[in-house]
Amino acid sequence: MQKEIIIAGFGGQGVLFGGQVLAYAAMDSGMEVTWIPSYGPEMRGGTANCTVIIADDEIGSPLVKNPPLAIALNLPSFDKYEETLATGGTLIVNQSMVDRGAKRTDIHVILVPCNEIAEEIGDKKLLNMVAVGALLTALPEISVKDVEKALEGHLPVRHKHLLPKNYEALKRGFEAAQKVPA
Amino acid sequence: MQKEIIIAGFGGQGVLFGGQVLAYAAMDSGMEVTWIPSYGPEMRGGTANCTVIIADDEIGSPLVKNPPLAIALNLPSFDKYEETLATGGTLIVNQSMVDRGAKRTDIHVILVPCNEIAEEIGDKKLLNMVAVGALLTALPEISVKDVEKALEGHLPVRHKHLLPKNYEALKRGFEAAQKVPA
Amino acid sequence: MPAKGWIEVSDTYCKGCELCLNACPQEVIELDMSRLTPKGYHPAHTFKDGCTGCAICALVCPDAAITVYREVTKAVPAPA
Amino acid sequence: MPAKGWIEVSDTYCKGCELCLNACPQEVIELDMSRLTPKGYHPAHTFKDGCTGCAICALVCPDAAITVYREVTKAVPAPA
Amino acid sequence: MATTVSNNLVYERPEGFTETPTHYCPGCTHGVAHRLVAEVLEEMDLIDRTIGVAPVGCSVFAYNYFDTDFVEAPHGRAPAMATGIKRVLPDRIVFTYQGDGDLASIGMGEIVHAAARGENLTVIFINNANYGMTGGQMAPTTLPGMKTTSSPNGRDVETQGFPIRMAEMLATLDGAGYVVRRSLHDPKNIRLAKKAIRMAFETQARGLGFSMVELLSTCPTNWGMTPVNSLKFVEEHMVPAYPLGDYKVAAGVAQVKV
Amino acid sequence: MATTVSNNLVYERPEGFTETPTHYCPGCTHGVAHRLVAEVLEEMDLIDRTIGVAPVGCSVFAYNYFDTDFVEAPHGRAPAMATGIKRVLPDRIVFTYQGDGDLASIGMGEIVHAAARGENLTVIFINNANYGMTGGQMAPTTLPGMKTTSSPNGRDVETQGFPIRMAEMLATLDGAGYVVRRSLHDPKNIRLAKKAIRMAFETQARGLGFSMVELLSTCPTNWGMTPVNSLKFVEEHMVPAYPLGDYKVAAGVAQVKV
Amino acid sequence: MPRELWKGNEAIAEAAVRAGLEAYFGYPITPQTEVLEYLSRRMPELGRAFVQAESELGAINMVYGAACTGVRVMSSSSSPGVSLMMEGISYIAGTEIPAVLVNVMRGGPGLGNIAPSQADYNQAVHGGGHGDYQPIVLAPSSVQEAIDLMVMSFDLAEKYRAICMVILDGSIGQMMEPAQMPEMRGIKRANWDWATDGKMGKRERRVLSSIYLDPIEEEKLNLRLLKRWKTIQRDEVRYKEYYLDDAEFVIVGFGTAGRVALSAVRQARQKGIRVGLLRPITVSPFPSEIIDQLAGRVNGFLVTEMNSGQMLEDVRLAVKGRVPVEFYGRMGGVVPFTEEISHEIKRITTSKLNVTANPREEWYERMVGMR
Amino acid sequence: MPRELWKGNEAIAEAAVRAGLEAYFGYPITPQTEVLEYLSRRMPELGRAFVQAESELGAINMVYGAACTGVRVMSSSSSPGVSLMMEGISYIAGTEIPAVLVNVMRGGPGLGNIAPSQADYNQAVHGGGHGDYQPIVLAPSSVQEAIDLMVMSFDLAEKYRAICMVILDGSIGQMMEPAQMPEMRGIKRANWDWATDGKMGKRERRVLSSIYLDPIEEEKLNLRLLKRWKTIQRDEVRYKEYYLDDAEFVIVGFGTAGRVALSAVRQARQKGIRVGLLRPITVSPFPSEIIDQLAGRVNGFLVTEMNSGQMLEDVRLAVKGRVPVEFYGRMGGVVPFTEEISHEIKRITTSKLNVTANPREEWYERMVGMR
Ligand SMILES: Cc1ncc(C[n+]2csc(CCOP(=O)(O)OP(=O)(O)O)c2C)c(N)n1
Ligand SMILES: Cc1ncc(C[n+]2csc(CCOP(=O)(O)OP(=O)(O)O)c2C)c(N)n1
Ligand code: SF4
Ligand code: SF4
Ligand code: SF4
Ligand code: SF4
Repeated sequence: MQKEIIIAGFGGQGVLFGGQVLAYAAMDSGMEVTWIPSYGPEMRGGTANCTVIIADDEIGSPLVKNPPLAIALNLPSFDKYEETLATGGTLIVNQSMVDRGAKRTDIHVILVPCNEIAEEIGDKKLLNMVAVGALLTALPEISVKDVEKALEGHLPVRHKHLLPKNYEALKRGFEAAQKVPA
Repeated sequence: MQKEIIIAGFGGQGVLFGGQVLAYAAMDSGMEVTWIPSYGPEMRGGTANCTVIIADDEIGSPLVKNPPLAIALNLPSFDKYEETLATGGTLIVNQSMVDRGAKRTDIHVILVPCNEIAEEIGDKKLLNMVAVGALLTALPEISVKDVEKALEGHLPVRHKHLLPKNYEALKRGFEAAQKVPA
Repeated sequence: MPAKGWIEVSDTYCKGCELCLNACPQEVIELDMSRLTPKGYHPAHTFKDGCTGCAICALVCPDAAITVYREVTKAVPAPA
Repeated sequence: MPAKGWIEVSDTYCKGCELCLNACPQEVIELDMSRLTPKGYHPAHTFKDGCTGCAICALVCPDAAITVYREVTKAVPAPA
Repeated sequence: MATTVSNNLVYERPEGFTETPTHYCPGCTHGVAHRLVAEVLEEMDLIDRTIGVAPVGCSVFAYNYFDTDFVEAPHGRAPAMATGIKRVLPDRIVFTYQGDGDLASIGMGEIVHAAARGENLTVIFINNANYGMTGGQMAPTTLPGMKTTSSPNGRDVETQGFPIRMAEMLATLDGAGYVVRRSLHDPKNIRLAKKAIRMAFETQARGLGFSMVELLSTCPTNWGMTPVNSLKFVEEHMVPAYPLGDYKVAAGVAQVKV
Repeated sequence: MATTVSNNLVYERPEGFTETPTHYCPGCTHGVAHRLVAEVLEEMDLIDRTIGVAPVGCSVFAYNYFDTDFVEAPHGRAPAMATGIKRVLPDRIVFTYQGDGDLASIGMGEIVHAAARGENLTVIFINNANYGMTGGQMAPTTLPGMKTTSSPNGRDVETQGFPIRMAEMLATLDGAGYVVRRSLHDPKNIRLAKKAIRMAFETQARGLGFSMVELLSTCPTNWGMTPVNSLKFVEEHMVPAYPLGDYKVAAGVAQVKV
Repeated sequence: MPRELWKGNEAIAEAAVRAGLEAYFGYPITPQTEVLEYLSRRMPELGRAFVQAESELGAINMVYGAACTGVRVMSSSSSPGVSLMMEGISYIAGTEIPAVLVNVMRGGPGLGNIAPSQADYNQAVHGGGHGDYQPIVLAPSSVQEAIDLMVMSFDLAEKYRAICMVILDGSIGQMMEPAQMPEMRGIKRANWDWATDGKMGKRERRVLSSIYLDPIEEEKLNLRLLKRWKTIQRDEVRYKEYYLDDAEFVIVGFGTAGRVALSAVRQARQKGIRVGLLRPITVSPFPSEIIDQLAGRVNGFLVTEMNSGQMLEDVRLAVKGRVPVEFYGRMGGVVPFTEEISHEIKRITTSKLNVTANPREEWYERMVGMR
Repeated sequence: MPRELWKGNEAIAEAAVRAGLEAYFGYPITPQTEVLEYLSRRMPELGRAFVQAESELGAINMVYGAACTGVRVMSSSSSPGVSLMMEGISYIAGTEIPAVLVNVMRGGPGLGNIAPSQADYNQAVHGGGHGDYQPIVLAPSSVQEAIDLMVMSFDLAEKYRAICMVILDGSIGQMMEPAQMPEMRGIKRANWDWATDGKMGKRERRVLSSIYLDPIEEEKLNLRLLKRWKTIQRDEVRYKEYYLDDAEFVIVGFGTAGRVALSAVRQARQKGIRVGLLRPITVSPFPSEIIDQLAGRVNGFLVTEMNSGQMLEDVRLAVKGRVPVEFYGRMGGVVPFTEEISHEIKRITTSKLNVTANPREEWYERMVGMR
């Protein structure tokens, strides 16, 4: 088994941490995993993205051209990854930041209003966790529980008090994604 | 034709210039020539030497292991080059600075009291020219005249007034060498 | 009566750093929270009268985003 | 009566630079033109009496070639 | 008695600039320094014969913003490159624009010797007490106790050394014609900074030797402060550690009136 | 009344030295500087825990003459090498011995930063106004108008720059504990030089930071003078250009009595 | 030790600490800076030496000095910074002392960019400094391997009194992977018979230098270095083989290029194409012997690098024209995608290859053709 | 022009002046110092720029700056000093501007000594700086050739907007030979369309830099450099042949090693041994093609260098294992005598050679055997 995931958005939307949480969850459940950020030019301001690969065997290329799974937290990322996503793949899109629906029909585009949900929960910052939760509907190898454990294990102590809200964000994202007719 | 000459002695005995004069003479008479000094470690204080090669064709190695011709202006150089001189070669030795005669019998060792002769002429510094003059007896390719012309042509202007004495030094050296039974 | 002036803030250059509002002696500049520049910043603008065209905002602006004008009033004799 | 002293100049180290003779207040040092050191220098030596053992030569010697001694005279009571 | 009303342009973007918006973080006073240089070049009508030398640092892209020829130097070597240019084109105006890591750390040898040789160059030296471009590491100019990504517990002078005051140090060199320190933290000081930059270019234009203007500047991003608070930090902490003033004004330069 | 006569040894070659005769030209005061360092190390009983750092220059073979551990640095980098040694062996005594090409030209960055960091090192800096080892080229310290093999018409300050006064320059740095200039041209000054070298090592032994003694020295060979005339040249031309004195004596150091 | 998620740069920093690193001297440069930043916190908290040097030139000479005392010391940088270390590296080699260096390579030449690259291979392997010397060069392709090689680098450097350089392309420095740290080794100072750490009343004085004024003496040093190198070539060559047993074609790639190649090889295997991968772990000493053997039995090689074909020449030297050696490289910070290598595998396994052609020039033509 | 007796170092200095050198930046170092000393007098007397830089690092960046204005500029140094130029060299290559450099090589590694050496071949030819770039490298073997190549170096550098480095072993810098100087070319400033010499009201602004933040753009630069390199390889290879027509064995050597080989070849010819000499004049681009051809018809090669076998690998790459390639080198500043090469010629022409053996290792064994 090997699955590639790209998470993309503006800097500040928690793109990199979102990916790390998945990486931790995969590692804790004994899988191989790689996490690699886009660094350099794009770093300051602009968009950020990271690629997470999970597998049960030694991982080769840490980058992927046509990922089967992706999260687009803003419009530029939606445009970019709707194009490159592998046929049959699933793209989680942050509905709150895009003003259009899917163009391609050979992939599953799941629109989730991450900002709104996060604000309902009471912490704008958690939009990345909402998206991750949504992604899990297309990633059976990792359960919501796994991610919760990962958060518990790896969230910096000073943020531990935020755990419950993180759990809720995951749950709400997962549910929202399920509701969407595939 | 190719002939290799090594001139050796203490720094200050005019070793390098002695070699250059031969090089100029060879060049002016249309031959190929190389002049290469020992540089570096030996430079400060200690002994100096240079290798002059004259030939009528492109010259290969600028250095030589067993020269057919050499001038030794002091004892260490006498010791060194009596050993390495090629069989049948000629070694001009500055008698004024050595306290022994030749050991090898398969080479011509010509002892010339260069210091004394130079002092007789009235310029200690000219001992190198005396030795060069002596060497010419074994170097038919270059005549005393050639060397005189070379001196005339290449001696720095401020030293031009020394030309006559230089000529004399050459002559006296040449004669002294001829007197020595070969 | 104080000189009257006004400023134009370029959307291309303004990064909403707030240095101009901090420097403006008349305190007539604020960020326009209702708009985003193409680069995604809330640009500065004058939100009330009182700009004297002193150009201090332009002096402190790191992005040379501000153009400053001043109205000049000249007396002319009334026609006979 | 001035202190009496003398120096030893090492042939291994002396380079005949003349700094000691230049510095010697008693002017009792010169180069020994009759001798050459193994390195071919004329070494310094005292050529007349008068060395007080002030060690100024040693102080200026770049090659630490000079050892300086001074004679110390003590009065002792004559035997009864 | 009637009045007519006409409009005067009081200030607009200097011609010394290209159209390109800078890549600097919002509120970074690198931008102010750029603007002042552009204004001075315009006022002295030097744009056409100026060649700039960009450093490696946040101002690595300075060449995109000034409407003059530009070259981009290896980290710290701008004064050497500028020397090469000026020696073959003595009638051109050559300036370097360098950060404190570039000039005071890796480039120490080049700046000191350019000054000692009295190279007829102008140096704009941005002292923001840290390495901005690489993410806020300690610079030779970082204040004692100041936290940076390479002095996580605050700069410990015992093990990490003391701040270097470049203007004071270069002022000891006979080749230096005009060496001063100014700050960019408020309108008054910005005006003084511009005057100094003008003087520096006048020094070069008149062939009076090496000129450098050290400018106390902000790095809101790596200081982790708002641009406005960064200005306060400069005023309250940097100015006391780096006193503003003229450290070397050679006789010839003193006579220049601007 | 009778007298007994006994002999006292007044002076002998210091134990800090090995047996090896130096390779320096006759009368070169590099030798005096060496001797003073050796005497001080002996008097302070430091020979056993001292590690010296030789430069590239005529003193490249310094490691042959001192009876201590020694390393040989790339040209100009001795202060960096010394920093590396001292940081891992803080209880050792580490000193560099550098010429003016080594320290003031190619090694400018390293010496300034070692001083700025307040590295607990001692630097013996030989200022002989030229590059001795390579045959007498111009150094940053060459006097204006002085002829060298790379300033054949005499150093032209307009194109070849002005002399750098290292002691004055390094004294501007807070990390510097003891920075002075002395001369080796006569007995009195040699005594003062030794005192200063003693103070420099005391500074290090007490952990009071960076110490440097700049010594005006001769180069008879490349100056083309006799050793004696070279001393006169130092007195008449170098001392005026490089005033002797204490340029930085940190509070802690001032209290040290030797 | 449990598996933790480590970022490459921080992993090698911690690995060095656990291997007994006593002093770090460095200067910030992307994409290596995290090594310096990590150690700026970690070293002082262990009471070990950390100095942010004034420059890479300062850093390498601080390393040189500290290394002379016999302790474990390192510096790290990225391409332009490493170029500034060339004089110092040559001195360290000529002084025969151990030192560990890390180069997290970025796009070049010049200032270039900060994207991942392998274009400093020649500089590292074939001697960017002056004179005859050869450093040991290790090229990890994962965070775990970077940790293991980092630890090994200190042992190798000490064993051979040589420079050991670990070269990572930027992506390995920036990526996170699960990895296990070794136990903390702690400081144990071997007392070397060469270290200049002060006589301390225990021994004769020692001198460390790279001067041999007499050419004959210098030549003896050169021969000494060559002697060590022969042992290193015999004992220290490391590489990893993938699917080589029945391979008809062999891909050779190190670091990230090797990883990407692995993905392509797997895909090819699924299609039944008999291709294997040889991933050099030590690029110096270079695994010439195994390549020599393979050349005897396979139909061809494909060298893939993130440069214009530097290791390629070492492969060709080993193959000696017996079978075709093809090349595929991306430059300037571009990381190839698996698809690109797969495409190359298809090409070499289906088209008729020319043994005599120059692989670099053929590749160049394809590259410009692409555009 | 009459033949004059010129010392190598002064000859290249004067040759550069006659080729229109407008600015020299350098730092003293033996055995190159005479170049700097000569120009410190000559350049000012012609009203041209001479600066004794604070260091080689300063010098190379002054060259970089002056080169950006499009004038003819150079620096010269020797091994350790050249190592300090590696960052600058990489920047200049990445900026695509012409610059001329001279390396009068000495014994290394490290401080080593000042005797003649060829041990910086790899550094010069295979890129001592970071990133992918290739300088043109010329290796004269006589004073006259040094003069001619010095003049040519400026033309080549400008023609290809590349670095042209002239490498001399110390003996060529120190020796005197009769030679002819070219006519004085005088200064004529080509107005290049890339030079940053100030707009002066005549044109749009220009920028020169080596940054390409976007890897794809950097890769385009790399391809541009490769394109030029292909032309250079096609048009600029230079070498000299001696007695090759009927040769059964070919000696390959450059610079002084090549001269010494010539003497040995002559001696061998007198004995009727059919051996010839190929003396590369451009070591980069390397004369691989002629070697490739020769490999098709001769019985073997002997590479001789004043290093541990650096050019050797380039010869082996061209020979591709078809015939034996043997090696003889002296290191650390030792210049081989004719007798040594003659002895090697005897060995290779009389003993059975092994195609598969590694010439460097065989040579090493013979060297240590000798002692
Ligand atoms: C030789 C070399 N070393 C290190 C770097 C990495 N680097 C780029 S910018 C920089 C420091 C910039 O700081 P500063 O000069 O203070 O300018 P700022 O970014 O603060 O304006 C460093 C270390 C480099 N590019 N080259
Ligand atoms: C990198 C490098 N550049 C240049 C040299 C050549 N070099 C050796 S010593 C020296 C200068 C020595 O002068 P100084 O430091 O004043 O010491 P002195 O010989 O006068 O005592 C130079 C330039 C070198 N060895 N290494
Ligand atoms: S100072 Fe300039 S950039 Fe900042 S908010 Fe005002 S106008 Fe915008
Ligand atoms: S000072 Fe020393 S070296 Fe010089 S002459 Fe006197 S004893 Fe000899
Ligand atoms: S990082 Fe700092 S110095 Fe750089 S642009 Fe941003 S604020 Fe300015
Ligand atoms: S060259 Fe000068 S400095 Fe060097 S040893 Fe001789 S006199 Fe002393």
